[in-house]
Amino acid sequence: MSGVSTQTQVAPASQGVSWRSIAASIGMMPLLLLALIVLFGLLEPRFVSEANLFNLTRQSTYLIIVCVAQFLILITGGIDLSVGSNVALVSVVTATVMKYMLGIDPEAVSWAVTVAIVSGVLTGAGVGLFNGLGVALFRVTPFVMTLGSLSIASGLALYISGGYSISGLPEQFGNVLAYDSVYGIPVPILYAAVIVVLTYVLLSWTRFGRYFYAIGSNFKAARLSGVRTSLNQVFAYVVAGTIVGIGGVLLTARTESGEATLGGTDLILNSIAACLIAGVSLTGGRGLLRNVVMGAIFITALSNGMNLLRVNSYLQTIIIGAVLVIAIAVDQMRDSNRNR
Amino acid sequence: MSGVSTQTQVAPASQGVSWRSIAASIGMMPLLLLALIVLFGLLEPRFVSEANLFNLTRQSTYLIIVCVAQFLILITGGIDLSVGSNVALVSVVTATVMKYMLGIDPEAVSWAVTVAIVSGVLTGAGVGLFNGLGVALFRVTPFVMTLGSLSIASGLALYISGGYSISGLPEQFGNVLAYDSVYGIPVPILYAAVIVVLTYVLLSWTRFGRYFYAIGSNFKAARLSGVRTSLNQVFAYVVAGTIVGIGGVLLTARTESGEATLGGTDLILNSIAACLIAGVSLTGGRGLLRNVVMGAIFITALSNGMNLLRVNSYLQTIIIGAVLVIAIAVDQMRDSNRNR
Amino acid sequence: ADATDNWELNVKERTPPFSEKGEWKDAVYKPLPKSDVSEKWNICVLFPHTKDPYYMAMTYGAVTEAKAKGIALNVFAAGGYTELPTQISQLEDCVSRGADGIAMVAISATGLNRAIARAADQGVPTAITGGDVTSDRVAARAQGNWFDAGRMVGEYLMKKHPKGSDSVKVVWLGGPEAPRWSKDSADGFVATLKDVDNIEVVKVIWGEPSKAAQIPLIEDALLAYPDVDYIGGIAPAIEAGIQVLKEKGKTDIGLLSSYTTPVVEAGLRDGSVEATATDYTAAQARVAIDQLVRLLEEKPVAQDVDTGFGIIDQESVKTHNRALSLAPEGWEPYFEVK
Amino acid sequence: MDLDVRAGEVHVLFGENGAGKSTLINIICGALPPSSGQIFIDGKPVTFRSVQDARHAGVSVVYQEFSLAPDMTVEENLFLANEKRGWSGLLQKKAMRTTALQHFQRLGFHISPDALVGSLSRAECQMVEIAKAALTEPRILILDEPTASLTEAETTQLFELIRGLKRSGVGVIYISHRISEIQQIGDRVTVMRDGRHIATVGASETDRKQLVELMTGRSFGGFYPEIQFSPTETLLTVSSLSTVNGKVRDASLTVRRGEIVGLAGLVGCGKSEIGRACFGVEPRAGGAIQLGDIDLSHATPRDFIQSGVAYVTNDRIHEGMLLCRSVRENISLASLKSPTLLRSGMLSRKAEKRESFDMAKRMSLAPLDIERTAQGFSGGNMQKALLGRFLAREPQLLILDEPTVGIDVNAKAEIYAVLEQLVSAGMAVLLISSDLPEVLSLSNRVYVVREGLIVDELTGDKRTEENALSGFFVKE
Ligand SMILES: Nc1ncnc2c1ncn2[C@@H]1O[C@H](COP(=O)(O)OP(=O)(O)OP(=O)(O)O)[C@@H](O)[C@H]1O
Ligand SMILES: Nc1ncnc2c1ncn2[C@@H]1O[C@H](COP(=O)(O)OP(=O)(O)OP(=O)(O)O)[C@@H](O)[C@H]1O
Ligand SMILES: [Mg+2]
Ligand SMILES: [Mg+2]
Repeated sequence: MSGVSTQTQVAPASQGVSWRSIAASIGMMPLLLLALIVLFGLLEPRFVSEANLFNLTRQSTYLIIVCVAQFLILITGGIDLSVGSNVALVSVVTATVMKYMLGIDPEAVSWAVTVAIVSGVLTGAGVGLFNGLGVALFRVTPFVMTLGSLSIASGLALYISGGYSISGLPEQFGNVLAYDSVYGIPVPILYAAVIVVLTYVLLSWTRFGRYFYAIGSNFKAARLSGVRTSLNQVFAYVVAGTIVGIGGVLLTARTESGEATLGGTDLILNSIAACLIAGVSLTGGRGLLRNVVMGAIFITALSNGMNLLRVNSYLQTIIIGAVLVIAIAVDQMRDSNRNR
Repeated sequence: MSGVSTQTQVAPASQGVSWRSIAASIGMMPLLLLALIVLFGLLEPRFVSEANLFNLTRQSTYLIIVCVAQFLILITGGIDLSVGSNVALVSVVTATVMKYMLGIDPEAVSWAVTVAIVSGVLTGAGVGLFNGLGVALFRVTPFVMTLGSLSIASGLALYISGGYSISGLPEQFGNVLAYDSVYGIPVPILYAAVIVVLTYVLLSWTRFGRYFYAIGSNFKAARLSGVRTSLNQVFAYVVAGTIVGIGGVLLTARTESGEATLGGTDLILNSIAACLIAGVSLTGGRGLLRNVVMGAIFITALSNGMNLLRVNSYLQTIIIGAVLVIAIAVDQMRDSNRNR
Repeated sequence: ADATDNWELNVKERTPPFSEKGEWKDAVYKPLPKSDVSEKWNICVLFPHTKDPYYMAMTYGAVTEAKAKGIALNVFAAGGYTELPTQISQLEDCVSRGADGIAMVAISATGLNRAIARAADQGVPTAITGGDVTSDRVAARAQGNWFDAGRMVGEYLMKKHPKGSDSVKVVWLGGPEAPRWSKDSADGFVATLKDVDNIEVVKVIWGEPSKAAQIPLIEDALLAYPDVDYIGGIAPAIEAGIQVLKEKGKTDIGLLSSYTTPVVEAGLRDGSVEATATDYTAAQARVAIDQLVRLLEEKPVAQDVDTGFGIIDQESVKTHNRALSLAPEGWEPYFEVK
Repeated sequence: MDLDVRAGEVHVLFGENGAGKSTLINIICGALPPSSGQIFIDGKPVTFRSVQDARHAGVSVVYQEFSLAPDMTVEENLFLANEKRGWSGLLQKKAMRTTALQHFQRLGFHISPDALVGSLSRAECQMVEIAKAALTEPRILILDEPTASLTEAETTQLFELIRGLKRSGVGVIYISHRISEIQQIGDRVTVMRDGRHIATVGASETDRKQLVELMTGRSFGGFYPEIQFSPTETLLTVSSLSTVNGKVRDASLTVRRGEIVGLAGLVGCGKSEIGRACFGVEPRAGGAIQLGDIDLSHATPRDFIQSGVAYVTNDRIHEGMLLCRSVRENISLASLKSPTLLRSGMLSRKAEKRESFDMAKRMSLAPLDIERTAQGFSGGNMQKALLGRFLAREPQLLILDEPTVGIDVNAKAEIYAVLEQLVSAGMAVLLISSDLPEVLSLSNRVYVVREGLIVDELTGDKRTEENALSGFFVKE
């Protein structure tokens, strides 16, 4: 099955820990990331410079956040193609609301920023709710449902923004959500960390996480066991939508403008690719959050490193595709060897 | 859960055919297409004008061709995200080879065109082979495999073309493959028809079709029944790649230039959406070719009709998304009602 | 009719039109007054997409000109630079629907030739306002050469750093690698500075033309080329550059844009952008519509017009006619004039 | 449909495949809504809108198709939708672990709470499913074919558990196709047919024959056919076979034409693996497999099929049927290359229709509609269709792994009849079954398997349950 059989923990009583099982339980992702860092570090010392690691972590935060949302949906056996346009819609809504509030009272900056952030996050949650209702109540397959809302949300974003980037947002907004640092750590990393930790708690320490996994692993079984599948599916989509909403707001702060082009196809494909490379199963029920975070860092680091190495952009495209395929192929082979 | 409940036990001899089972076996697609045509016809009489129907059929040919390829892959339980960049690569290769051949001998136009077409189709088949080997031998999930080759093929297309569109292809090429008419029927429609018919024969009148459906329906069962699953998977991907290759060559003839940007995300998403709206299952094993063809026409007609009605492009995006979701949701509800 | 109806634009006109050997002469383009328009012509406008301020400016130019002339007009978007087949179809749809003329920014230089020829066969003239279409059946042209966008930015640099002065380094963020306009402007920039000893173009970096995609590219470029003095390129990259430089507190790097957007223009005003080229986006579209109407009315027409590029710097931004390049602030886009 | 269950009784539901037993269960436990009618608990009418409602009322179920998530651990499954939570809403993992260990100990199941359910055998899954249902201390426990994949030892243990629950006043609804079990454990029996209540009788005062008559609505002859074997030459020779996963060690056996050879053993003893290795599915570590004179030691399933071996899996859902395809396609799948169906490279769909229909008729498929999708058929009929698929190839050797799991007496009898017919026509059959009476009665010879070793071969009069059971367990 998957290389990710990380779940084979050692029974609490038995203390015999084998290297093999440790290797199996860690999975491929950390090794892959380590290999990448070592390789790039050797090829280009600047890659491991403080400044670049700083850049890298901040660049990866947005992908991490979106990946966490994607991951939640993948666990339940779904897929979210609408993350990209959700980000765009959130961005446009946040910026529009902020401008509108400032138009009413130019002094009340904090108030305007707060209201705008809340509207943005709620927009994200709303798209999630829409997806969730379609999937859970109307039984539209997640692929189709989120393909539809991809179209709808991006149309709405363009409609609201009229194709313009909505700029002139207050500095404070950009500072608080994107550019300030706390103890030398850029704030977006902190927000991403909070999201990751909360998601970890949700998945590992509350019922909901179990239900998400159960729904993705065997929908019927979950229902027969008394899991309210519809409710939990909707919940998963709303949580994911909210997280995308937060990501969208943070990206808006980063660009300090509302953009209907934010979060293109790349964001969708990268978020899915990062999860898959981290061993998340497309059929649901399987995957580890920490690997997903590493997967997102991996994908960001790959293009960051190639940028530093001054690799041509079309070559970058080819390499990213090849790495994805090879990584998964190797993982599969390792896996089937192990299963022999 | 499809059409299961009709308890009419029709032995092959007995000729008692119920309307209900006919309705069930036809499915939603023809009705949907009919409804669309009637609606647009009423709103805008020019929609059903000869000139527009002519345009519509010709426009839909390319999507039909790509949908047929996508359909083959979906049947086997896969998905092909690389159709778009495959088209781009085919286009660039075809044009490059043609220019190169003409550079050697500017007189031998037919020869150059022929060689170029063959190279283009082979390129498509090659991408298919690459996908097929990854999926069948290295057990990379189709989603990841074709995501990878999406990247690789589009990088290659850019690399070969250097980002420029390759123009100056001989008129003859465009004429024969895109602009001529035979008995008033534009040639691309004929090519598409030939592809559809051959695919129909492949699926319904040869073993391979059975094997594709069997693999998608239950991979293990197919293997245990003696089906060479790997071989047949590779075969399916090669056939699909070849069809995409033909589509790419025809598109190149239509644009009369090699373009690395041909076949963007829209082509991927539309080809999948057309199949899904036609009732093809994402998990494989289920779907009818004729419905897929209608699905492709439906999607083309939807945007053609909205163009005629001069619907704002933002609104078009929203409407397409909404129609997709609603169509599938209604189908699901109808289905579950029937199963009660 | 508001004040913007009486516009004019300094252009170059080629006579005879479209001829390789034609001669480019300076001219002032003035629109045909409404009183000379005898019929409610129906014009189709085709753009690759309508998702960014550039095409908003185009749309603005087209619809305001149509309004000023009292003709009907529809704007269609193909959906992106990858949707050439869609654009061909849209062109065919326009003709079969009975449009009197077509103005377009072509996705491909050659891909639409046949469709344009077929339109011409049916008596539907096509005016090109972008995309360097090679067809000889084009009825009118109103576009700049994107090569000039790069060239003018390059020349701006050469003027600022004349031969013998300190040497400077610059990276160019070219945007998407495949469309003609981004490719050409990068080529123009590189070619202009190729033989200039003291100005070095260290790298052309391609990437998705959105601000969010350009931010990491600039961050990485600043590390890969720590000693750059200028960042040039497409507007989203420059918008991203404003952001990144502000955050890193780097005030010693100049930003040069290859076309104008409202944000870039604001950057010029507040000093964060040094200069931008402009192709008079809105005016181009107005010229194209005007050319079509003149053709349809069989009035004298300048068929082959190079709308040219201009450079706007922090000084000239105060005086330039904004409406030639951009839609006015707060303009609500619409895509149909009835 | 009427059904009443008293506290402290085991009420058996009995009926053919598709009689509606599982459907009834699904209604009682809230998974499906009733169209009409009422459910009473302690005399009070209740309506369950969800499984959760039913569970709160003390109804818990062991489902026929398990309600387990394969990607989760045993413990996570055990507590699914029933997690222990602290005041903060967070999970109390330690407490759950302790409870799980105690619970398994009480039930006598040896399963690690950390194991992934997906890696367990069907039998182990069954145990987890039972443990899960028993965890909540239900007032009404419903068991839908709980022993389908269990053998005697586990079954005995389960019966102990049921008796214990009975004593503490739990009402048990028990569904099984094994008549002997009904008499062992049942207090009353309700017979169902076509979703209707036929009769409720006391278990002790009704015998086998009566039950079957009630169930089928017609009288029934001998249950297991008396097959006359006339074995000829040896067809399959397996010598010192062992598998990579270690489930099979040094197994040697032979199957002759015209006989049924049985493999019997405890759950997880490796008898399935012997069958699978004889079809190239299970990777082989050593030993040789020969079919007649042909060496098939390194062959793939496809090679086996082409040399005339057919393997009918025990997992018809996951490895057998093409659920979303028609029965016609299901039956013809393995024989598409036969000259009757393949004419100059093209399929003859007419011939296919005819052949498939004939085969369906021969297997007495019900309903006899070959254009219906397979998922619309009951388990027994799926099994018949699956058997039909391989018989269509007219194999020399048929390997059957648990061919009668979960199918009713009627269907069983029909399958037995087919087997009898095949053997008399000279086919060799290797029958793997956990249903001990079945293997013993049907087979000419029975190999007893224990921990991957073949420990005994029973022939003739030695084919008794005592002899087999003594082979199952290690002699101290
Ligand atoms: N979703 C469904 N749609 C249509 N028919 C169904 C559905 N589910 C079950 N049936 C039909 O309902 C009938 C009763 O099925 P049920 O599973 O309750 O039988 P059962 O008595 O449990 O049989 P078994 O002994 O095989 O478990 C069968 O004929 C089956 O085909
Ligand atoms: N895919 C698999 N991967 C790993 N282990 C497996 C797999 N399938 C089965 N097993 C293990 O093999 C053992 C034997 O299982 P199986 O049910 O096939 O045995 P069996 O001898 O056929 O018993 P029975 O036929 O009575 O169920 C089980 O303990 C199970 O854990
Ligand atoms: Mg049942
Ligand atoms: Mg078994």
